Amino acid sequence: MTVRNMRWSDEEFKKEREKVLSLWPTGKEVELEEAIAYHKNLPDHKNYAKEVRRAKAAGITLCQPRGGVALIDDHIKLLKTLQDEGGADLLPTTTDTYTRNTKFQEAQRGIEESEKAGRSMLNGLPVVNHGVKAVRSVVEAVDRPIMTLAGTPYPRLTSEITLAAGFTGFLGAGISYPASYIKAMTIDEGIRHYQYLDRLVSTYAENGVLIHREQPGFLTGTLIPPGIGIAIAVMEMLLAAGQGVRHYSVGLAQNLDLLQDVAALRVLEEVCHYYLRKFEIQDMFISIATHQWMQAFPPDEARAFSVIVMGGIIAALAGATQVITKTTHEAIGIPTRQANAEGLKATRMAIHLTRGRRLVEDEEMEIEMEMIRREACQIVDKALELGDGDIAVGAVRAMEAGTLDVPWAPNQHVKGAVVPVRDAAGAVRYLHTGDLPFDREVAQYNQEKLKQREAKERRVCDFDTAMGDILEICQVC
Amino acid sequence: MTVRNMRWSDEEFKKEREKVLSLWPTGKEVELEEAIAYHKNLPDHKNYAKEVRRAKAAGITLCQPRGGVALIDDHIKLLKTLQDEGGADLLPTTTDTYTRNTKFQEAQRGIEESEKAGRSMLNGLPVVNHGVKAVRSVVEAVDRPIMTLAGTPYPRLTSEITLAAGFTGFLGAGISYPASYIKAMTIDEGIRHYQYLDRLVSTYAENGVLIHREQPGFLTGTLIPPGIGIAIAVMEMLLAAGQGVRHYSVGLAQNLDLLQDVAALRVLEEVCHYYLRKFEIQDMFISIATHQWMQAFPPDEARAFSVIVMGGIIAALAGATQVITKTTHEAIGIPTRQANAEGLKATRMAIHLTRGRRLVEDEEMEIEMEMIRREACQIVDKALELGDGDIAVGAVRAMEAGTLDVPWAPNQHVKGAVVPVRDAAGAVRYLHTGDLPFDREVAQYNQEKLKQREAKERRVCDFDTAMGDILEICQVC
Amino acid sequence: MKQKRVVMGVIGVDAHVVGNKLMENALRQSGFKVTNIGNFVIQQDFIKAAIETNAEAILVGTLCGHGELDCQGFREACIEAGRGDIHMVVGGNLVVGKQDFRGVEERFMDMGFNRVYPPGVSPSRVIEDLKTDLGVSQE
Amino acid sequence: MKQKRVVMGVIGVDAHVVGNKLMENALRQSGFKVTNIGNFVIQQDFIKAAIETNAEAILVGTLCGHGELDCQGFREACIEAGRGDIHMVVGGNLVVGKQDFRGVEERFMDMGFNRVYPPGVSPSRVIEDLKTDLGVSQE
Ligand code: B12
Ligand code: B12
Repeated sequence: MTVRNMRWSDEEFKKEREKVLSLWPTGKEVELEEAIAYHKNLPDHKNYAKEVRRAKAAGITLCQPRGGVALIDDHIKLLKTLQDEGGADLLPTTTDTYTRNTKFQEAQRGIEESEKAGRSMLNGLPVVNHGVKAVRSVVEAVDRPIMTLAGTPYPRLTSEITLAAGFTGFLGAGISYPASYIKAMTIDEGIRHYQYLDRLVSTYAENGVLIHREQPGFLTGTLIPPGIGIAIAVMEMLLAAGQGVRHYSVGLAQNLDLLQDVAALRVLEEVCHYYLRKFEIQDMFISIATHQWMQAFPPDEARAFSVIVMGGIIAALAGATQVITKTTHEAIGIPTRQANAEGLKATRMAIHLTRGRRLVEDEEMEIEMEMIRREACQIVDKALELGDGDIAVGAVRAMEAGTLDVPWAPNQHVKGAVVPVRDAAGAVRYLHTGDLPFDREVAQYNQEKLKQREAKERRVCDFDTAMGDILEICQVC
Repeated sequence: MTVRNMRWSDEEFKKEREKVLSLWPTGKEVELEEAIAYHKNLPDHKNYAKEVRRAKAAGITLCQPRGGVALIDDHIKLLKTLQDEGGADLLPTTTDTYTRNTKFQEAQRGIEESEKAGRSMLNGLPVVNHGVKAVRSVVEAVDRPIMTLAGTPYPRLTSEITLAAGFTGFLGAGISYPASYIKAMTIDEGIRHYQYLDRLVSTYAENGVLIHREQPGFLTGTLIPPGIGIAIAVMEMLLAAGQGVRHYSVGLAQNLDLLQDVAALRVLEEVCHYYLRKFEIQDMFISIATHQWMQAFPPDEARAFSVIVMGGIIAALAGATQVITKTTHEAIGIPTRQANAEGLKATRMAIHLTRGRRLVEDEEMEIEMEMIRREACQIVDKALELGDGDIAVGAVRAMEAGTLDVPWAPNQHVKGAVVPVRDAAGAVRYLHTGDLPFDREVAQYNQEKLKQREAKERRVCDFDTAMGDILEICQVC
Repeated sequence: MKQKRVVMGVIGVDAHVVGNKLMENALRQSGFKVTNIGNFVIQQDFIKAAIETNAEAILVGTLCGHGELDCQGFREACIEAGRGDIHMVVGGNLVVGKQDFRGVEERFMDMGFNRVYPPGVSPSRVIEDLKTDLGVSQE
Repeated sequence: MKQKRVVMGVIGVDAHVVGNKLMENALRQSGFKVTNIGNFVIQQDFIKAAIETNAEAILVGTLCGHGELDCQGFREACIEAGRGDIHMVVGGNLVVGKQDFRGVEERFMDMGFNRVYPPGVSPSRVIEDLKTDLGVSQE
């Protein structure tokens, strides 16, 4: 294991960059200086970081859809619809899964087949294959900042291309994505790949260009207990900070329990600042993002709207700065641009309807917050201990040891001993805590909560219960 | 003025009944004894009162759509869709506006034109024209209790027909409906018409048949301040009790401010019980109904879904026993049965997603509740004073004096001096309190709230502001 | 401009007053002389008011869905009353249910209306058209 | 019943594991002998596993939308490997976007699949069909 939470030297970075830019011919299009100049000419309202910072100061919740299709022209149409009809505050560019796995040959075939079929055969925009110039035409065509949603453990060339093109945000991080999006990559390697990206973003910053980095706290999206989500967010924030990143958002997927979701988002912010203080990182901007339900959606569109609207309400009641929206097509497939815009409209309306009100912190929420805080800190502290104070080392060792774990992950380096299940009130708890380093109080609280459910339902909570909980929302009513 | 809050004698009632049943030929079909026998054979799950009582005991929120079309067969199809696809807990039968205004000739023409056109030309089911037997075929065709939604100051023949047919619920009351649904009827007459209906329900009860009565607290549906809504609910409850009714729900329309809406529903229940105690009425069952947004809807369906889902969430967070649902077609016209079912599905899902959680009563809500309580009690007490302790007399005199008032009412006997407007947080306040009998504390609180909005928006709140607030939700985003 | 006189109201047994008040307000502010006969009025009330005030247009609101029934024969009644020439406008939620508006418009045009508006039309659009139709010069 | 052997997995660079685990669970409980080769597998992995375990069916999961590309030539590859007869089933979110399922089914049938399922199909339906198709007597 070689990874350390230390800023890469210029030399090291330069050497790596050469390799990265030669992974596919379009890498040659990347010219850092030209890109920096281009960014400097972009108006403020096309800069992700500035828009997020403004919203956070104003206490506003911004709506941020997902979306990407195979061909540039269609992708522009999509983003314009999201902007003009949906009222998106921020725009996405989701890449396809071939690109995410550096299968650029297949992506090329996807482009060709899409042209032939007259419809997108790819689940995102293959930005690398299209290259800097083509991607920049997307930036030119719209009037909002754009973020790359690359859901990949291989972000390097993708980030080079999209940042050079004028995108000003990049979603992803070195623990979450290797854990949730691939089978065989080590966490070590994943962290290194994201160190590269963060180092690149920091290089832009050194040159006066602010790029927003976003952490994808949803992981596998499948009943992630907030303690785990927050712990990973903190680690990834520290890793980004380690490369010099200073504009960051951390996120969590909603579990659709009003109280726990709001509690978790509040603790998320708090705990991030706690560790920033601890590591004496002073100039880091942090904002909070909440992802609408990331798990199996109801196929019925009316019910799906409920899930989406509830997601907007949770975001607003928590005071989150960003909400990432879903659509009523979620259960079936990549949404049409109209469906995507509808998800946005419903969410924006929901935020309007909450009228700036926040959920009150009563005793129940305080207890919940305290328990989430403990869980998160215990996981992070254990990782720091295992890494002798280095969070990069610590994250890798913690994952090996299972003191850090991600439920339902495809990655074979993730232990997967943790099994989440809901309690009687709907909050996400642990059927099995695996090797998570929880103290007695946390463990007891969890046990109590499970017992309450068992008492209420008059049956034991077992693996079938956990499976059932995964299907709850898509099968309800 | 002749009306008094006293139970009609058998004789008086009988005399009136004869007149009522001869208003239209189908009146002859009504046979009380046969009807009572029929009701006694209905299973419990087809009795509105029993279903509501069960839900209230279990802390469940029932979904209750609206709906009615011109022809019996189509109406049955509608109700089956609401039941089977929408999952309605309770079923509606909305009558058309000709029936509501005793224009049975026109209703007949509506039936004929609907048959000719192959689509409903009426905005509801003309139950009187169809008669007892035809309406009973609706009861037979479905598996849920049915309520008449007659939105009328003339409920008498409609109630005779629908109750004889086997409906087990009736929405409407003697102050709300004359105030909001007609231009020229006196409140006096309106109360008398509903005394008739309540007396009829009480007659069924004496014969062992429980009919659920529901009060339509939404009034004109247009930014009704909760104090006014609750005051009228209390008065109408006392009027119903006066005729012997003992199974009642009271309702309010949502104003789409989470805090005030929940506060209002809680105060509604409280204040009802306060006056029941005051008048020593001991055996009255009261449940709380909340009506999803009754005002101008967004024409955009995604936004309309937001309004609907928020409505379900408010209902659940308040712990209401019934929520009356809307549809995404609201802004345009009577919904198709599919759209109607979708409104139900979205609402049910929303209730599921709130998972039984209730909104916390913090200090802000306590203050809000206290102010609503005062407003409502001051209006009711003034009416009692004006009526020398008789709420029927008092209601009429209060409406004349303007100490009871309904904003945006078509009725010329309603003063209409009250103008509602929102405050900075979104709660409904008074631009003008007209002649409402509020004490200094209430008036000052209101003034303060308006000043906060003026300060926030840096402009005075005037009539244009009030008009703008009416259009807020339909024009948002 | 010379003030144009119009009569407006909501036809039939239709209790919706808000749009009517809004529209009246807007018309007055745009310089029209408005006779608003309010809700619960029948064709004859409109025609009587139009004759009495010598109005150039009748603006019929209909929200509850019965417009298609309530407006039948309206133009013929105007003709009979000697005001067959009067400009007739209808707006609101004209028919029962969500229907293709072009079909709705056609049906009301066939009944003799000169302008037919879909649900939620903005007062300013109605007023602009009215000015054009009545020959009010727009400065 | 004599246990039938099947091979299952998620084709392509597709990270969705939940449906795969659920389906595996259900198949085992219904008495199948399952070789689950998991995620991130290519056609050759399926075929190799089928030959090694002498399986009677290959169950291909594909969720991320690239099924249409990833499954091209699958039947031909089976034929080449000498297992052209094998029963082939595919399920998941087969294509990109919400499409009319009949068209999707046809395209996958044309590729040589024997059963094609729409998104969110219940394991029990898949299992029943599988029993019929493999000739498992249902008691
Ligand atoms: C959770 C989730 C994720 C998680 C996955 C976590 C994990 N480790 O599994 C994360 C967040 C990582 C993720 C990532 C992505 N996802 Co995803 N994801 C989902 C989601 C919300 C739920 C999937 C799920 O777990 N369902 C629960 C299980 C039990 O159901 P199931 O998988 O559908 O399986 C059932 C049936 O389909 C069937 N079945 C499954 N396999 C098989 C096999 C056979 C042989 C048979 C017969 C039946 C069968 O049986 C199961 C039981 O009913 C779905 C949408 C949805 N369903 O709501 C999108 C969805 C599958 N994802 C999608 C996409 C595109 C992606 C991404 C590419 C990102 C993007 N562009 O948006 C990445 C892909 C990364 C990669 N390399 O694959 C799309 C696919 C689009 C399409 N086909 O048009 C979907 C449909 C969302 C959407 N509408 O856009 N995703
Ligand atoms: C509030 C309301 C009520 C209140 C009315 C209170 C009051 N005193 O005004 C109450 C609760 C009493 C009520 C009752 C009923 N209502 Co109502 N109501 C509404 C609602 C929600 C809002 C209306 C409103 O105030 N809008 C705000 C104003 C500013 O807009 P507007 O009225 O649309 O007017 C605008 C334009 O249409 C136009 N316009 C209006 N008049 C005119 C006239 C002319 C000449 C022109 C050119 C333009 C024009 O200008 C205005 C500004 O944009 C609408 C649905 C909606 N829009 O969301 C239903 C709606 C109008 N109601 C409807 C119905 C059917 C009823 C009932 C029959 C009950 C039922 N069956 O459901 C009863 C009718 C009772 C009766 N006798 O009429 C239906 C009509 C259905 C249809 N046409 O297919 C609607 C559309 C709801 C629905 N989708 O079912 N209702």
